[in-house]
Amino acid sequence: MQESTFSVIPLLAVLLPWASLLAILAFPKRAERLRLWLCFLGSLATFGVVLSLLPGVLDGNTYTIKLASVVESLEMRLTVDTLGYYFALVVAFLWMLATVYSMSYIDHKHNRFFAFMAMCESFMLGCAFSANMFTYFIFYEMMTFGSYPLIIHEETTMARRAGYKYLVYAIAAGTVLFFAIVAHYFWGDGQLGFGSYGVLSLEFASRAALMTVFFTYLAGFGVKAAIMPLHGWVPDAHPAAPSPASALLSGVILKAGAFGIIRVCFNVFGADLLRELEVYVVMASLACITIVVASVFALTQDNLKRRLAYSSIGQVSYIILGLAMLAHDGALGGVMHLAHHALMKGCLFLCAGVILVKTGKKNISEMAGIGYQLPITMICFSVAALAMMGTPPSVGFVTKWLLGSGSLQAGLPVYIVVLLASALLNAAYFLPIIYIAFFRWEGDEVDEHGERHHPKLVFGKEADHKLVVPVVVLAALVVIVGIWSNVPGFPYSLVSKVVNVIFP
Amino acid sequence: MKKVVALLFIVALAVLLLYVVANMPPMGDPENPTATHVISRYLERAEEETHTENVVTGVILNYRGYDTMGEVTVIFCALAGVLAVLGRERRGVIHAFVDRSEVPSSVIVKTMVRFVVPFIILFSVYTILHGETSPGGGFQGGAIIGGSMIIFTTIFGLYESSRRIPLKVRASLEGAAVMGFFLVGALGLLGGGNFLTYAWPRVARSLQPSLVVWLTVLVEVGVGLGGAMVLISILFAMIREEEEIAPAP
Amino acid sequence: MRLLHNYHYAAAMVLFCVGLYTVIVRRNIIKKLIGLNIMETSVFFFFVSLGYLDGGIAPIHAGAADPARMVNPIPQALILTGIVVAVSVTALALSMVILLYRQYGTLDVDRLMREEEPEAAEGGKEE
Amino acid sequence: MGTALNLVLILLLLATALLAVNARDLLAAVIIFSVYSLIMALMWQRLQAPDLALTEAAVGAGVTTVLFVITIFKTRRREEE
Amino acid sequence: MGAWRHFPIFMITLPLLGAVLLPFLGYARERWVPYAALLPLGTSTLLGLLLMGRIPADGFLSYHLGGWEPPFGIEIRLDYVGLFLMLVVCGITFLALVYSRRYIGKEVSGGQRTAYYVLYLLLSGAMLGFVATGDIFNLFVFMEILALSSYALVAITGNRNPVRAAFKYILMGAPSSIMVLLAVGFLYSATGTLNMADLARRIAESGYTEVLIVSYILLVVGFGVKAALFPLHMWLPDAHSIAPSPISALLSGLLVEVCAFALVRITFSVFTLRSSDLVMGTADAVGVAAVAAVLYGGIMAILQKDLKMMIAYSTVSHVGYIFLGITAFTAEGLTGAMYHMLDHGLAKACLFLCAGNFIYLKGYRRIEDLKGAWSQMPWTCFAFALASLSVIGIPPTAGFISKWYLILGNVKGGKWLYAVVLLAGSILAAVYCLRVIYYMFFQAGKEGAWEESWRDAPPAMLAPVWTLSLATLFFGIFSSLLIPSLLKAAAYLL
Repeated sequence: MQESTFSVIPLLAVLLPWASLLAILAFPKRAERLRLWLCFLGSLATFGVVLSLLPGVLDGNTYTIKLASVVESLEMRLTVDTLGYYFALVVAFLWMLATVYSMSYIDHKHNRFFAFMAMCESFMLGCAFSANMFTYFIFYEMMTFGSYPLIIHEETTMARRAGYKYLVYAIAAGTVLFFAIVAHYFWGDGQLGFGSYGVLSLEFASRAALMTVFFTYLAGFGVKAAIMPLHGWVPDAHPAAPSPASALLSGVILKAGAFGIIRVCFNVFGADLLRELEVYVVMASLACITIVVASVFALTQDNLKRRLAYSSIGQVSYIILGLAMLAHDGALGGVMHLAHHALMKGCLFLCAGVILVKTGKKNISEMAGIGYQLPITMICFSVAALAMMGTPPSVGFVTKWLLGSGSLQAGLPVYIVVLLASALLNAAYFLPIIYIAFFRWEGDEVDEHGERHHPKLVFGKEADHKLVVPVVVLAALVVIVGIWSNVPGFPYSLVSKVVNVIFP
Repeated sequence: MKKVVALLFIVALAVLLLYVVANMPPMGDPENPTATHVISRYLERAEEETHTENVVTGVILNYRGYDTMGEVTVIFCALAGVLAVLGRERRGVIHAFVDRSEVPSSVIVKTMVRFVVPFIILFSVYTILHGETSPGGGFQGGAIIGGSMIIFTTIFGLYESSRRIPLKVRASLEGAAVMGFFLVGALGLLGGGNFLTYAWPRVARSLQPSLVVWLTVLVEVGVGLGGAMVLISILFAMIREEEEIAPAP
Repeated sequence: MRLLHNYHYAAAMVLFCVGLYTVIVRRNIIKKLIGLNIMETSVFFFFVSLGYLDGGIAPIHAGAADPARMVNPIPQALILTGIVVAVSVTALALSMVILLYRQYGTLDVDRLMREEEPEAAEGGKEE
Repeated sequence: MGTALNLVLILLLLATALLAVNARDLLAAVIIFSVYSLIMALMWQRLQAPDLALTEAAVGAGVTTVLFVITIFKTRRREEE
Repeated sequence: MGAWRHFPIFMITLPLLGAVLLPFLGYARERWVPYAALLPLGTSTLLGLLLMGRIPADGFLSYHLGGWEPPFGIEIRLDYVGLFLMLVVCGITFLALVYSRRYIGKEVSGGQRTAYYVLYLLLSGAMLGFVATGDIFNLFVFMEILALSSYALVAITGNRNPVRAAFKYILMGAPSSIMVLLAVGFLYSATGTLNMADLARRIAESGYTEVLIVSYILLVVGFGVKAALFPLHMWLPDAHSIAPSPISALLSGLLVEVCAFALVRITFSVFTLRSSDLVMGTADAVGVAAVAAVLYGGIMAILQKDLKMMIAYSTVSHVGYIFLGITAFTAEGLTGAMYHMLDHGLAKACLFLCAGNFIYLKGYRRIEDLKGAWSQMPWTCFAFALASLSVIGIPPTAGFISKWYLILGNVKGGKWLYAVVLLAGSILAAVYCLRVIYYMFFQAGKEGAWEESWRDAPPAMLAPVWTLSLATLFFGIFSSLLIPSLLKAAAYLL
């Protein structure tokens, strides 16, 4: 990579969330509201700090700071490059919204939830800014364990079981990943850093060795990224966790796995080496299977959050599929989908949270007529759901378009079939929700003449603003980003820089 | 079953060890590694370097004095362990804990023991002090003192013998062996040498021989007294009976 | 035949094995300790034989003793330490035996290890 | 002559060791063990190690035996079935 | 040629001297004994720290006791690795001693308390001497002090189970000591010397191959028992779980490692790699045993119901880690083993002391009893969690760093299978540690198990626990303080 300037800002961004942790510890229990606002300020400040790097990153600068070194080639280092910055921006933004949302949503054990929220944000930013696989792994593992308390926050039996499952998957994955890193270190000539065109090559190691490294990485990150045989924890964890946590799980934490795979593909192996090793075939087939099968599973779910979780499994595989195309547009679409999906799925989960808070309903079949009770929420939900299907003008459409174009570039139109199938299935499981919410209502409203009426459309009495505002912001962004994707700071402006380098 | 396995294992071990023995240097051969490598220095120069005619004593106290320091620490440790496990009579309440019954034995035996024990002790003092020139030394002398106290205790009982060597004396002398080594070691440091240096570099050469002799005697006496007291204390601790938890055989 | 020449060593090894066998197989803990002592003395015996020199004399400079004929003093010095260590271990082990017998009323190692909970009756068990 | 005596002593050592290990009476076993120690002391004297012979006689045959005897008096004399 | 040359001998003798003097204080002022016992250990720690910069990573300090040059006299031969371990020993013994005052005050009856501190100091001093010595017979002598004091300390309460466990320990420990002595005899017969450096030279020239091989095997078995290497570990779970908690911490966190270190010295400094074909076969066997230890210890730990028993079995597993690092025969592997000695010492000591806190306050030993412990004893529980993370090997704790090097070392040595076993071991560790953490933090306690008042252990017990657990974190984050030198020292040893 090009020479980078020393800067404390990455470290500052990673450390700022801890400030809200300190605030929680420092202020007495009585100042509950003050503490919550301080937490929000903390995440806002973090977002601000991340944002402050934007002009520099757009100019192509990278910033770096060394934390500690184990031995010369093995060090903890934070570096802001374009790709990492892109991920960090998504993280910080979504986290800020989730924090606002949680201030109203979380009703017990605030301290624990917010403390671990802040910790996880810090670790996620650490992941985004990691300069090498070693640092990435360390932050990744800490994030894994830090997110456990978020999942089991409700402490119901279901939550505990989900948490247990999560831990089992995460620990096994961590171990595999650890092995991958050791193998990488060993065969990569002691280099764990990220290079613009990859660092491994067949000069140092045999084909089989590199394949081993790649597949252990894929298996290790694949658990978080919920590639199909490894997805088991996802559908349990999402419904069990509180909604802001589910939004983060789906929007960001799953992406940490996907981001790891992106790093592995772009910066460790490099496109040429992947093409040479022919591993992309496996990646693509796994991704296709996941996309289709997960959508089918989603159809069968009645629990809203569970359906959304299965949808997430499928959607994250879009990223993998995009990478596996090894073509400019495919990669562009895949990586951009990381942010797109975060916006859409974040919005959907937060909507599910609002529904849960206001009506206590979890299952789709109970939601008849809910669109009249919660119009704003459900409109936002519909916007995001339509985007998921790929309706223009929305981010979902951008992704699908780019992926389709990528598959043509790669010369494999079969992917288009998969994409279309997925879009249809998405429609099949999202449209019924919208339909039920707006066009079916239960017989409660039967008047004295025996006629059924619409429930009244009630605006302005929805829910706490802290719940509604993030939902609306996300829904708006789903459209805005879809239309003006090239605004500085929006995905296209950042991702295209990276992809243009790799696929000129 | 377990026995058979153990037996097989032991037989295998024995065969292995005997095989090794068959491949060892022949015993008593002056060409052995043991007889050729380091040893001549000890045999030829021990007398002038350590001022002990008995080379073994020279090796124990001087060349390998650090080992012997470890050795006396081991036995001190054993005493601490025995006392930790079995407990010890406490100061002031000694009589309550000690079995006062006299062992019935004839006057002849008693008189004999009364008569013999001082001589045994005298012999042990000789053994201690002449460790440099003849077989024996601190620990052997200490063990002999211990043995004499055993005889005394078997005849006169614990009460009598613990009156002869009261707790106060034992307690203050038990560490004597280790302390002797530490004292000599520290003095060696003060004298400008390393730990446990007997011939202090800071002292005139002409004085060194007598210095070494005196220090050796100091250590010998320490080891003798300390060893004796430790053995006696262990003995007393094991004999001591606490009636309320006596076994029901 | 080296083995026959080294019969001291061989005897020490046999004694070592006898001791080890006793420690492993005998169930009585005092027997085990006797076995332990046999093991120890056998190793001491081995050491002393190592230092022996054909036609040697004790390493004491008495009169006009010839240093070249003296046996090796090092093993002797080591073994002196060894003996003290052995008696220390024995003393500590025996004191524990006394305590164990007070508490479990048995010297049989199998019964000792079989007894389960500390809440079980204090004092002796019927044999 | 010397070898013969050594051999006899070694045979005695082995015999006493086996006897000590196999005696049903623990007290007898301990006494036989003390005999074993004494023979060992003799052996060492013959191997020109007088210091050790003295020590073994005093410690091995003396102190150790006494410790064993005390223990046996405090516990039981016969092996259990 | 400054005064610092004498520091090692002071580090060793001060605790021993303290042990001898302590009974006098015990008769005069028993209350002061716990404080006085801190003095020699604190001084030793200080001296060790002062010495740290003086010994280069690829050199050693040779100290001739009594002024006799090495093959004739006894030598203290302290290299970087040895000093590192001595400091670990000093630090952990000091902290566990701080912890002891309250704990022992409750568990051990009055008359035995002084004896406890005497034995404790003897154990600490012996470990220090054991690590530092450069003479193989001296190694045996210090091992005996070590062994005797640990036997007695296990039995110190004089209750039924502790004495039985201690006796079991003796029955395995004493024959193993004799085996070591026999091995020393064989080595001496083949080389005519006892000094380790001299032995290395003479072994390389010696023609008595069979004698050398058997003596190596005997040494491995002898130290293997003390280090509780897999088939020889039977004494460990009982002794470590039943001993008073600070002693468990010492035995599990240090004693086992110190004995493993003796094997490191013997393998690399005595039977140097020049004669490696002698030892390779045995080393392979040790590797297999270590694999078995990792898996067996981990599985047994999962099956335990008693908290301390679980931690003890975890030690069996982690001894396997250390030995896998040693048998990798690479600098990275050895570095991993040494660093694992540090982090395992810290983490295990911390876990045992935490378990001690539960026993001290509530008498709870079973894992099930710890349900909901978090609500009443948060400090203890958090320290426990942190140390567990290090046991599992999760970044950024020290456990991660050591595991990294252990695996890397095995990979570099071409032993992929062992690397996989190490990973499997950490999965097992995750299972048994997280179970306890789960009970502590996320399960409701039984009715009446935890009284309403918020009462954690007293500060004098929490301070050592927290120091230890934070140290695992510290050495995980700032591993660069030690790792480069350790790598260099390991390369030098090889």
